[in-house]
Amino acid sequence: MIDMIKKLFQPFMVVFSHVLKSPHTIKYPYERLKFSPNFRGRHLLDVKKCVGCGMCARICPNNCIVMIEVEKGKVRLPQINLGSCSFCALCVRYCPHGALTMTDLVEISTDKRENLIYPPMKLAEPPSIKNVLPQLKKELTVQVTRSKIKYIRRKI
Amino acid sequence: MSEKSSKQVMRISWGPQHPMSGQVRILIDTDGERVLNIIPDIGFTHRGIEKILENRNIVQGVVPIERMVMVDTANIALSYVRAAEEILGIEPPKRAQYIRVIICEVCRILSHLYGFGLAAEACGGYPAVFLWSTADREPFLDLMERITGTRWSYSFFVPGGVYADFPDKIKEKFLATLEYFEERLEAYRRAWFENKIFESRAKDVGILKPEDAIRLGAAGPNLRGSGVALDVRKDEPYEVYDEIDFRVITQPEGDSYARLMVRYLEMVESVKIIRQAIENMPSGPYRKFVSPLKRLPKGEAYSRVETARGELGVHMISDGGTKPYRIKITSPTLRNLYVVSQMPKITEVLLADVPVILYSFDPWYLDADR
Amino acid sequence: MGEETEKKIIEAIKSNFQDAIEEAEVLRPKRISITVRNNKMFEVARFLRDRLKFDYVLSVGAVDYIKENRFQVIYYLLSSKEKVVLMLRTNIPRDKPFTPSLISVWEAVNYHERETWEMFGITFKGHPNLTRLLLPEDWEGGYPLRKDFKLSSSEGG
Amino acid sequence: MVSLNEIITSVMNFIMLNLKFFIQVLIIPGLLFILLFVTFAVWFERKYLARAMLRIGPLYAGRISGFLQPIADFLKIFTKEIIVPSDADRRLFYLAPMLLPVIQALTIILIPFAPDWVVFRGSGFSLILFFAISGLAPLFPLIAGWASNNKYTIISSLRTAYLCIAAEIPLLLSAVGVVILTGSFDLIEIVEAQSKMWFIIPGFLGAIVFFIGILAESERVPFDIPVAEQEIVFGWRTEYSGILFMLTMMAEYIGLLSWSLLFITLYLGGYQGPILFGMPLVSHMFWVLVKLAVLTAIIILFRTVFPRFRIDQAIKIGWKYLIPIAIVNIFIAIIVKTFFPSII
Repeated sequence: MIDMIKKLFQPFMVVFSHVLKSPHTIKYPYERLKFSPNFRGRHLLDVKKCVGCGMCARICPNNCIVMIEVEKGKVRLPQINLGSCSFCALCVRYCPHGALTMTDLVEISTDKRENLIYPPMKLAEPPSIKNVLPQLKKELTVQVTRSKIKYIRRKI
Repeated sequence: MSEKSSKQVMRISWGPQHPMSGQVRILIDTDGERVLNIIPDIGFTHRGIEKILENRNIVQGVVPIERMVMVDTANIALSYVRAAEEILGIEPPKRAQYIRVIICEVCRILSHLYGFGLAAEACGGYPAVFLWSTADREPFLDLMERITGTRWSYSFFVPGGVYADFPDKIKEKFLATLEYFEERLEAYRRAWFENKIFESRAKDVGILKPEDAIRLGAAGPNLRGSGVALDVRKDEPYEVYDEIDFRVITQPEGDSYARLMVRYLEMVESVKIIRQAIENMPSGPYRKFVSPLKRLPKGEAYSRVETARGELGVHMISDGGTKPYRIKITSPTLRNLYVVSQMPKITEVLLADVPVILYSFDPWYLDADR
Repeated sequence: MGEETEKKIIEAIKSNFQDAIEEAEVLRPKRISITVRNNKMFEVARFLRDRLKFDYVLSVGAVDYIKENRFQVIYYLLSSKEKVVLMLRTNIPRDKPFTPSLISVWEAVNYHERETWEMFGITFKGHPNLTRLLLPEDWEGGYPLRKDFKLSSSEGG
Repeated sequence: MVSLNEIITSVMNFIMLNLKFFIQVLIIPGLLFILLFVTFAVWFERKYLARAMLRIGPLYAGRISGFLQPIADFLKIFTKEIIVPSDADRRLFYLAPMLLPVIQALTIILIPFAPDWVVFRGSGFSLILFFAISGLAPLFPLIAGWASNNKYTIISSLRTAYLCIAAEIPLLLSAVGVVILTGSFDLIEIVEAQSKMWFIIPGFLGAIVFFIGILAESERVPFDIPVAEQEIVFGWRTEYSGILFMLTMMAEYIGLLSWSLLFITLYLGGYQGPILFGMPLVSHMFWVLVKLAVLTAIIILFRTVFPRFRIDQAIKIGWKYLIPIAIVNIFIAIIVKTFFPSII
C-alpha cells in the first residue's frame, strides 16, 4: 500500500522539480543561437575564385543551381534557387576551387517565391544578421554540464 | 469478433487534419467504444523516392533518401551508402566506420526520444513528459550541428566514408552530454514509466504475441517488444558493431508498455555504444574518395540496417551506368502499419486504446509512403 | 563463417523442385537468391515457409527490365531462426503481367503486393483487395515505376 | 407620461435600497469575480504547464509574463466568425454553450463568503439546492453533442453522460458524510460547525472521494475523457467556433470554480479563519479566496503529471472504488457523531 502511495506521488515530485529549472526555450527575435563555423546556412559566392566550371550545377541533387551569364564575355556564375535547395552542401563540397561557402544565416523567408532565387551578385554579398533581425540583442551558446543545460547569453 | 451488421458500425475517420493523426488517414469501424476494424490509408506524403533515386548518381542519392525518415536520417543514409559500397566493392576506412556508428546511434536516440514524446502524448492530457523529450534532443542536435553542419538531415555519409572528420575538441562535450542524458532518462523513468495511470493505460493494451509478431511482420522495437530477438546489428553486424559489445533488448509481454520500455532501454544501450565508439576510435583517414561520375559495375546488393523503427533494406541493382538501374527500399513502417491494422483481430481494442497502440509502434508515415 | 547454412538451404530447395528452379545461388553470406518458374511459385513458397522456416516477410518488390521485355517480381524473405535473407524471384512477360499472389502463404505481403500492383501494373491473382495503397484514388497517370513512365517535372536528372 | 429622470431616480433608489444584493451579484461572488477567476486560472494553467514542460509560456502580452494573454485570446476569439454546421440543429446548437456557463455559475450564489454574505440562503437546504442545480450541468454537453450532428461529438456527449453518473453519486455520498457531522443541510451552518475543527480531519476519506469526484465532474485531467483531443478531435466542442467556443471554455473553468468552492465550504471550513485587522467581512472573504487559490493550483497541477483514463476505467473507479469508500466515510461520520461529539 505504501509503495502504491509512493508511486502515485513520485511523478509529482519529478514534475515539480522541473518547474524550478530554467526553461530551455529562448526568446527568438531578441536572442539567437550561435551556430558552429561549419553551419550550413545561406550560400556565399566568392566571385574571384569561381571559374564557372558548373560542377555545383551538375552535382546538385535538386537541380536548383543554374549557371547564368552576368556580364558579357565573363565566366558564367551560379544562380541558386533557395526555394528548392535542401542545404545538403554537396555544391560546397564538390566545388574544385572553394568558391561557394555557406554562412550561418537561416532567415531567408520572403513573401514572394521569386525572391528566393538568388542571382550571383546577390549571393556574392555577405549576409548580415542585423538588417534581417533588427531586434536581435543577445547570442546564446549551449553549455552542457553533468546535471543541467545552461545557455550562456552574450550581448551582441 | 462477432460480425456486426453494417447498421450499428460507425466508421470514424482520423483524417490527416486531426490533432493526433500525423500525415495519415485512419478509418476506424467502431461499435460504441469497441473497435472492430482499423484501416490506415497512407500515401499522403508519397514523393516517389524510388523513382527519384533512379535519376541520381550514388553521391547525390544520399540526399533524397534521407528525406524518407527525417528524424532517423543517418541510419537511412547508411543503408543506401552501404549498398553502393557493396556494389563498388570498396570498404570505408576504420575511422569513418566509427564516425558513422556514432552518428547513427545519436540518430537512434533522437528518433526514440521523438517517438517517446508522441507516445506519451497519445495517452492523453498534454503531460509534461511530451515536451521534455523535445528539450532533451537539443544537446544532441547541437553536437550533430558541430560535427556535420546541420541539425537534421545531415547528408554526411558518402560511399567511401564521411565528409568531415570527427573534431576531437568536442569529445569531452560529447561525453558530458551523454552523462547529462543518462540523468534525464532517470527522470523519464520515475515520472512516466512508474506513473500508475500510464501503466493502467499502456499495460495489457495491444498485446502482440511472438508468433503473431513474426507472422504479421512487426519490425524493430515492436518485434523485440514481443520477445523476438531480431536485431540486424547483432544478426548481421555491419560497420563496426561487431567490435562493440551491446545487448539486444527484448521484453516478453508484447503490450504497448513493453514496446515503449524496449525503446527506452535501447536509448540507454545506445549511450553505451557511443561511449565505446568514442573511446576506441582509431585515427587515420576518414574518407576514400569516390568520384560522383564513376560508372557502377554491373551487379546488385541488398544492404540491411537496423533503423530506430526497424530493419530497413535497400536493394540496389545497377546495369553499369553512373545511376543505379533500380532501388527497392524495404520500409519498416509499412510492416508496422499492417500489424496495427490487424490489431483488432488479435486483441480487444477500445477506441481510447487506438492512439496508444498506434504510437507504441512509433509510425513514421513518410517512411511507409516513400 | 562460411556459407554452410546457405548451401544447405540451396540443396534442400534444389532437391525438392528440380524443374521449377531456374537458378539458385548464394550472393554473399546471409543472402540467397532463387528464381522460380511462375507456375510453381505457390508450392515453392509453401515449402520455404513450412520446411525451411522462412516465416518473416520483409517486403515485395519488382524490377522492370524493359530491354528484355520482362518484369521480375522479388519477395524478400527472412528466416527468423537462421537470420538469412532469401530473395524469391520470378520473371513474367511485360505484356502479360500476372503472378499468383502469395497472400495465403504469408499474410504480411498484403500491403506490399498492393503497392507493387499500383506501381508496376503486375496483377497478383488471388489478392483479396488489389486497391490503391499510396497513389491517390483517382490516379490515371499509368504505372509510375515502369521505365517507360513519362516524367513531367524537371526530373531528368 | 413618466419623465426620464423620474425613471432614473426610482432605479437609483431601488439600487440604493438593496445595494448589498447588487454588490454580491455583480462583484464579489458574482460576475466580476467569476471573470477574474477564469482569466487568472487560464493564465496560471498556461504558465504553469509551460514551466513544467521547460517552456517559457505566455510572455509578451501585458509586459509582465504575459498576464493579459487570456484577455488577448478572448478579444481574438470574440472577433472570430461563428460557424454553424449546415445540418446542425441551429437552436439547440446556440442554446447549449450559452446556458452551460450560466447553470454552473448559478451554483456559486449558494456559497457563503462570510456569515451574512451569501446571495441566496436557500432556506436551510442550500446543499441540496447546489446538487440539484449542478445536476443539470451534464445535460448541455449532451445537447451540444447531439445538435452538432458530428460523429466525434456524439461519442463525446455519451462519454460525458457516463462520466457524470459515475461521478455524481460518490460526490453525494461524501456530502452525506458532512451532513451527518453537522446535522443540517444549510451551508452556513456547515461552515459554522467547522469553527472548532475542519471536517477534512474526521471525514478524510470523504474529502478524497470528493476531490476525485471534482476532477471527474469538472472534467479535469486525468478525467478529461469527453474532450479527448487524441481520440475524438475536441469532443462535444469540436463544431464550436468564435464566442460560442469561448463560452464552452469558460464553462469548464466556472465548473472548476463552483466545485472547488463547495469543497472548501464542506471540508476546508469555508470562511473560517483568524480575523485580520478587525474587519471580519473582508478577512472572511480573504480566507475563502486563499483556500480557493491553493485548491485550484493543486487541481491544475494534476494536468502536467497524469495521462487520461479510459472511459471504462473512469467508470470502474467511480462505481467500484469511490462509492464503497464514501459509504465507509459515512460510517466513520456516524461513529464520530455519536461517540465523540465533543471534537466537532
